Amino acid sequence: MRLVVVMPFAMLALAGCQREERSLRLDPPVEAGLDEVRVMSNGIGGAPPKVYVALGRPYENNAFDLDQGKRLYDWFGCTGCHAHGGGNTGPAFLDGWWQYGADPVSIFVSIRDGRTAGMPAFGRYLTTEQIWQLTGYVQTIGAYSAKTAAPSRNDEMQSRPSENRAPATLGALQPPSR
Amino acid sequence: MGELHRHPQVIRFAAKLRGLTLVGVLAASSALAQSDPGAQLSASTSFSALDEIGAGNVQRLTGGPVFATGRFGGQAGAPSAAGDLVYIETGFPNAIFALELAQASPSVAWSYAPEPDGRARGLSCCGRTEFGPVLSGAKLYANTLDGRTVALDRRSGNKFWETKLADLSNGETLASPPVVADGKVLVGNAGDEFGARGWIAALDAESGRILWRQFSTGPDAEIGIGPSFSPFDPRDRGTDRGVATWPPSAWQHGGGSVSGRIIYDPELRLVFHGTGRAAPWDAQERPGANRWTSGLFARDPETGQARWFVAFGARDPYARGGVAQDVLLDAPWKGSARKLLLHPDGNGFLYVVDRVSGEMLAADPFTHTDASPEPAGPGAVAGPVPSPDENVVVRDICPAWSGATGAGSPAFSPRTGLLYLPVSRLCMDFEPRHASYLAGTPFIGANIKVKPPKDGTSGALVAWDVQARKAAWSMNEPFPLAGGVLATAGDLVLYGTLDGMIKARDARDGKLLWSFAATDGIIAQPATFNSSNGHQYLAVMTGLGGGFGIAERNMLDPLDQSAGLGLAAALSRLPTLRERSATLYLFRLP
Amino acid sequence: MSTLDISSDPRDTGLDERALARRLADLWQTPRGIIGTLSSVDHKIIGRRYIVTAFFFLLLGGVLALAIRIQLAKPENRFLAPDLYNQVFTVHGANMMFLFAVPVMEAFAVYLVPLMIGTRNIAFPRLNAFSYWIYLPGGITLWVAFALDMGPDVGWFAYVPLSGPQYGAGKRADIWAQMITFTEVSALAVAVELVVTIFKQRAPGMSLDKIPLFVWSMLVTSFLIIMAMPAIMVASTTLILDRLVGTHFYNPAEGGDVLLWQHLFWFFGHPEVYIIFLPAVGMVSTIVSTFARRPIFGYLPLVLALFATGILAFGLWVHHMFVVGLPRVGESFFTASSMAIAVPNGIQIFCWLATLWDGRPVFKTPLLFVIAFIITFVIGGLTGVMVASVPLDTQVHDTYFVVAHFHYVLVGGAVFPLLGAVYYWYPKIIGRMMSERLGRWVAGLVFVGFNLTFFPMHILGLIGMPRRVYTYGPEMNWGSINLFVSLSAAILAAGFLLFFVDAIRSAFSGEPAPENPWNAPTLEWATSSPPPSYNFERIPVVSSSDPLWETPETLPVATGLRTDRRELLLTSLSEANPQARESSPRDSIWPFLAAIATTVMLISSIFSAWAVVWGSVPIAVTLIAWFWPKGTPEDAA
Amino acid sequence: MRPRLKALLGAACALPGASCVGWQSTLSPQGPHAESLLRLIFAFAIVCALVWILVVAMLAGALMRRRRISREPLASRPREERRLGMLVGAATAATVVVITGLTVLSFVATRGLEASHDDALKLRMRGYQWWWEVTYLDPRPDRIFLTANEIHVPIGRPVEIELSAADVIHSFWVPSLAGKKDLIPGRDNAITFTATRPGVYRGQCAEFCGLQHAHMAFLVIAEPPEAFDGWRRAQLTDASAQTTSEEERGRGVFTQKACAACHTVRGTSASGSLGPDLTHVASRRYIAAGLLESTRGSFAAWIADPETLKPGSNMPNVPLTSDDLRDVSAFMASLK
Repeated sequence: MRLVVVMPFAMLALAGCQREERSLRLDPPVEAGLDEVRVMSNGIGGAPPKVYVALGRPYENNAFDLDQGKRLYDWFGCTGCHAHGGGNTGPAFLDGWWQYGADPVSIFVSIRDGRTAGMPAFGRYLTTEQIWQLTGYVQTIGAYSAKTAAPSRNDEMQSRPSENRAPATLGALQPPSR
Repeated sequence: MGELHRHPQVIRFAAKLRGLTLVGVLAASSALAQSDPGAQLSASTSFSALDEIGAGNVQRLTGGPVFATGRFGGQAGAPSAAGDLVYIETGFPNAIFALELAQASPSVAWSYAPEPDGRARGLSCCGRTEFGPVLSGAKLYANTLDGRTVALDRRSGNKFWETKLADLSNGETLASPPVVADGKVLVGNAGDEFGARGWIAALDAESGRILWRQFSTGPDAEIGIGPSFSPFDPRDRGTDRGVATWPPSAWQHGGGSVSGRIIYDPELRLVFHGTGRAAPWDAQERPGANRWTSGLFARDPETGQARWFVAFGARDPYARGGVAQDVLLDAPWKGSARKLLLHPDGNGFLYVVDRVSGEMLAADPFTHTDASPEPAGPGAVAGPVPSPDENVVVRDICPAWSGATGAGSPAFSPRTGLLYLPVSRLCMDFEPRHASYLAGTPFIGANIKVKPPKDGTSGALVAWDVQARKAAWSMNEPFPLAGGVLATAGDLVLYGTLDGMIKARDARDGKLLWSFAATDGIIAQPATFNSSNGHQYLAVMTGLGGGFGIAERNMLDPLDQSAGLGLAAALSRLPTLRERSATLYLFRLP
Repeated sequence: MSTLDISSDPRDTGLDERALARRLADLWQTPRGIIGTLSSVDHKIIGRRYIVTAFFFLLLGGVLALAIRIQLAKPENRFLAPDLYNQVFTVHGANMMFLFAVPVMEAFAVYLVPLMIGTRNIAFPRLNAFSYWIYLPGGITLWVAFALDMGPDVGWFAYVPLSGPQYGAGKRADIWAQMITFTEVSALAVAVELVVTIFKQRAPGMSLDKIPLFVWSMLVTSFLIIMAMPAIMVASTTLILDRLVGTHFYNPAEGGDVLLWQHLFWFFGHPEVYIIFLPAVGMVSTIVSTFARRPIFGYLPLVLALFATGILAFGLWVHHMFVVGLPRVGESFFTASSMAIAVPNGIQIFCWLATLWDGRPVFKTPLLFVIAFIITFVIGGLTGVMVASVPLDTQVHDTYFVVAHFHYVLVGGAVFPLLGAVYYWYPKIIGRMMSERLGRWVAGLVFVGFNLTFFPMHILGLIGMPRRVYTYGPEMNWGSINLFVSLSAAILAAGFLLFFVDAIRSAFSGEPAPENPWNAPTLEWATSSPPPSYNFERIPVVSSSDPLWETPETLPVATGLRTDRRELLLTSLSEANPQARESSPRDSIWPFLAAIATTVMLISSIFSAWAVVWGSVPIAVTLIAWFWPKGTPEDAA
Repeated sequence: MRPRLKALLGAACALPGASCVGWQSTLSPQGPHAESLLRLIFAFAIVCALVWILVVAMLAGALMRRRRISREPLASRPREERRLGMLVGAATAATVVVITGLTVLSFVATRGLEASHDDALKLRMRGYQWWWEVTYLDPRPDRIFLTANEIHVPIGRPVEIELSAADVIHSFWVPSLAGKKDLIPGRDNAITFTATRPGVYRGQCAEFCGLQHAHMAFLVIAEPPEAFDGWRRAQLTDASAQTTSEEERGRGVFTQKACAACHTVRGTSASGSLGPDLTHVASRRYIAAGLLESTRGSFAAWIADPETLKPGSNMPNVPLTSDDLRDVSAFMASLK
């Protein structure tokens, strides 16, 4: 009978391991490896770095990294162009209809190298790990899937529902009606 | 009624009005007015002397869409007409079309595609983006968003010269049309949302050579402040105020761009231009008076040296800037004839300035506003202007950052003595946030939710009696008036709305005389001209965009109430676009 | 049930001792087997489980304390990384407060109060079982989370915004908040049971002035719990709402206030100290009286002091917030009230001293712990007076001075009496004596080790060492004192280790205990050691606050209770005159299952707010089954 | 007071290893606030020590005194009881008196600490995880400047510090100068103190603020007014010019790499404000909020691997070649 008590915790353990770990320092070779994305020639989509896959895609699944990403989003002025996901001069993320794809590699490349339609390149300003953290966070703004690990809201004026409240918009893969 | 003179570049009207004699109205510096008899519009007063279409016959107007540009960007520039050609410059990518009106449906005489740098699109923010084109002699001048000024042959579209002025990597763009003044082309930059220092530059009209460039922040030498500078407000005298009123180094990314229209007064040989908001919007990060942002300069067009400066609103804690469109007027003021400059500011005050001395004569609120004008103004509220603390939300501030007016030009009719102001009645919640400067990225520092007023009417057309210093009448509109207003000698006030209505009101009492539903929102000022067949045309460009139309254009998600700096949610009731191309509408009497 | 002969007289009046004992045993015995074990509603079995579990958590928390001491033993030590250190000290604090100190005190009460007031079981015995089954998973949650590197890292006080949605990444703070919910529910359940038990189930004749002091202290404590716990319940719930649902209780930008958290937390947090300390006062009073061989001096002042402390406990939470910049008038009020609480505590100390002065002390281990308690607790109380002064507190707040202070209060003031209580009641609970020789060693090692460990921390605080730092630089001159402290901690640890060894060893090989080994005066010693499942064959009748001294040979009893169903005697509130016979519920598995369902709901709600909705269905099912009439004689009442 | 205070200090120092000349110690006050607080601490400590000795003496007496006869536990002796009652009553009364005295003492001390100063030096300190941003306020905005983790104050002049928090709650504490005060998001606090003697006093965040709570220190450097004015003038200037080609290259690295995104060095294009202002970083004694002394070696070590030295710090490990690292540390060390 005790087993019944222990089982949920054991299952929780399996789910919990990855999502809570806090890696505060990446070894330089790992970080260098994380930069090696193989992008399709049109700049959209591609294969993530081998290291990233080997690590278990931490930047999409780890709550701490997602939170770090959220802080970077604020610190580096992302809100200036994309607001809190609703967009401004830059496109909206909330609707989930993304010009350059919503896979992590595309987002990573968009942040690192910029896009010709106005997105500046941030590769100069951020380390590879920071770009990955930002990538993971930006992905959560979109409506593609609800995650078990989600960043939460900021202690600031709220302009939209928090990311941890499941997909923002339904029918995410349809372009906005207008 | 009036007679249009080609030279000198002055139009004079005389009118008797309620026992009051207007000495005259001066319309300066309009490339259209000064250079071409076919263009009967004064850029300074937005008043057309044409009167074929009038209050009595406006209901009979017929017409509709005649030319789709195929460009999706917001269309803020009005068409210009000269001879039998009508010129249009679209929003980004700033294509220029010359249309022949001779046939039933216009045909393209020539077009010019500047192929601007796509990065500029990310830098187009917040304010008005209007490009021109501007006609002067045989040339047509235009700015492109990516920072170039080009001079084309008006007839053939061949390029004479092209000069790169703005540095995109600093966030600078060009978002307003050039102005031709005395053989020079004057260009101001945009980009204070990116921390770009404002500047105004003069190019040689023939060669495109840069003659001078003066900044809005920094040491006197870079601002053009020298011995000839004498501001009326004693606090603005002294050396290097553009440095001393900022924390160390903050002026280097202090904004104050010259993104409004520049006006040239050939009689006084002065150039007037507003300076934009200080950067960042979070006022706590820039303690001090932040000269010379959010104000108005008068400069000598020869050297760019400043003559005087007036500040609008102290500290500008809510980022309303000072680049709204001015109107030049020669009128009696308190009994004596004066050369006036009317500046309806984004903060909701109408400033009356003596444009010779820079003395602020009056500051009157023309709509609901929480702002206080710069304490130097007569009757102004003195006292400290609190700047909100970082991370503290200040609620229900009116007007919103987008300004009580300023997105479109006002019009002044000498026949009525009224100034027609396109007004936005939006308010906002504002939370200053720490902003870190990264060249070429937004330097705003605020969370903003914009909201319509309680009664839901976000806009208004206010007819302001300049002499009586109060509104003669005011008509509420469901949406902010983002496009300019045109007043004509036919006693009409014409304007387009964000939801695509073209409206004509009686200039005297505001009664709606005629309206037409276009298939797209309008942010451009209507234009009117006589075509070669001698008939008066009314021309309107549709194409929703700019600050108010950004939600539609960029497909923003109003679920995020801060999208589009708050405007997306505030204007979420705007009808969705039916037409995705900026289109020219033409109307005439049958 | 079937073994009972129902046809015969159901009353116990006519039965002889032997037949009565057999009938009662059949009636009250916990069934065998795993289901029976999980179904038990016997307050003694549950109390014992509670005590063992709480001491197990003490052991775990102690290990963390040692880890902290190893990390701090030398400057710039790298034994614990900062992230782990923060989890360690948070889990240490939360564990000791929520999983050890409060439950262990309630556990003793669950075991002892029904015995001390002469009744057969606690009121609401199934709720009692539920409270244990909800307490255990709460503790397991915390420790499993800690083992998964998911332990809370925000301090046991979990101040927002650090624990709030923006800075408390992941589920760590949610684990903390939900662990609070578990312990809240369990503590509130026990508090309610105790209040009702004490008010309504006292032996005939046990009027208010004859209630044993431990029972009085538990009554006051229970009221404190009932009044303080809602504050933390509101706090932890609002925190979870902020974190999970997106409310803005603590978001200043949307009109929330981070200080609201501190007010709510300390409105609970300060009475919490007294929730831990007041039972210890009761234990000390009991032990002092027994070993001084005279009734406690100043029974009435002691009871009044308990009440005064309980009331004042709610008037001084702000002294935890003297440096947050509150209005001066408010601070002055809380200074005065914090100082004032020294008066009832002083009265208690003086009464115990007077009892010892006038009595004939027998120096057994429990009394040694009481002596250690008085010496150390007075230091803690006096440093408490120091930190009650606003200006003084601005220098020592959040430094090791405060660490020293509250360990003196909590360990000196509660754990020492608790250890004494274990030595004192062990024979009653287990039926065997603990070793007197080892007991003296334990008392000595713990006393010396404790003082050597914690007294120097006062100095550390005064020379500038803040709390909750995972390391410090060699240039700070704190190294040698910290090393001394860490070495002393080893002595303290040795003392506790010896205690655990003694407790476990004695359970198997201790000398069998007689009914009343200490010649103590209270009713729990009037039955066998350990007591039978029905506690007393016949309900005792008392006429004194020290009944076993008053009538050592022949305790009068009341008869007339039925023997075909579990029956208790209800008495009046003040005079304890018999009022009614009341049935007491039978064993049931449903409290256990309800606790499991509640646990699943609470844990899942950390991950999704919808779990509250869906998780309440199984809870409702188990509760319905729990309360469904079973047609037993107990249902007839 | 002073000689007795010294003696007590001596007594405290006799404890194993205790150092009383610490630069972050309530026991070595360097200003009137801290001095009056120390007097208060000693007053309380003495009273409390006396009370404790009394209680323990009574306890010892109670336990060890000779007893006359053994007797039954319930033997009634009203006279004894009455005597004990009077004793307990007297002790309680004494407690009330002592407590009242201490309360009054505390109130008096509180009042003494409150005084408004018009000529105070005004600063603003903003707590970040995990460093301190210091703003020297001035009515003239161009005389406002930022520094980090180190404040200079003139001796003899009151210093008024506005306290605010950028993220979580922190607490400002310089034990040698004054008691502590929390920095709370959404609230404005202030603290005033005066330093009377020149010296370097250490302060530290005293409210748990996350991973690197332990490494969130700052220095208060009290110096004569002339020296302070000189320092202030120096801080207002832009960063000094680089003299060697190594420093020159280092500036290039600093402004081109990620450094410039978060840090400002006035006089260069680096204008980020997410991390401390580094315009005069080499003039500060420590870097990384009291973690390392600011030598060129420390700069190199810190830039090379901040996450090992201060795990969780928001300063990332920026990949740099060893040449770049050498140059940029030379540049940092040149920012006097």
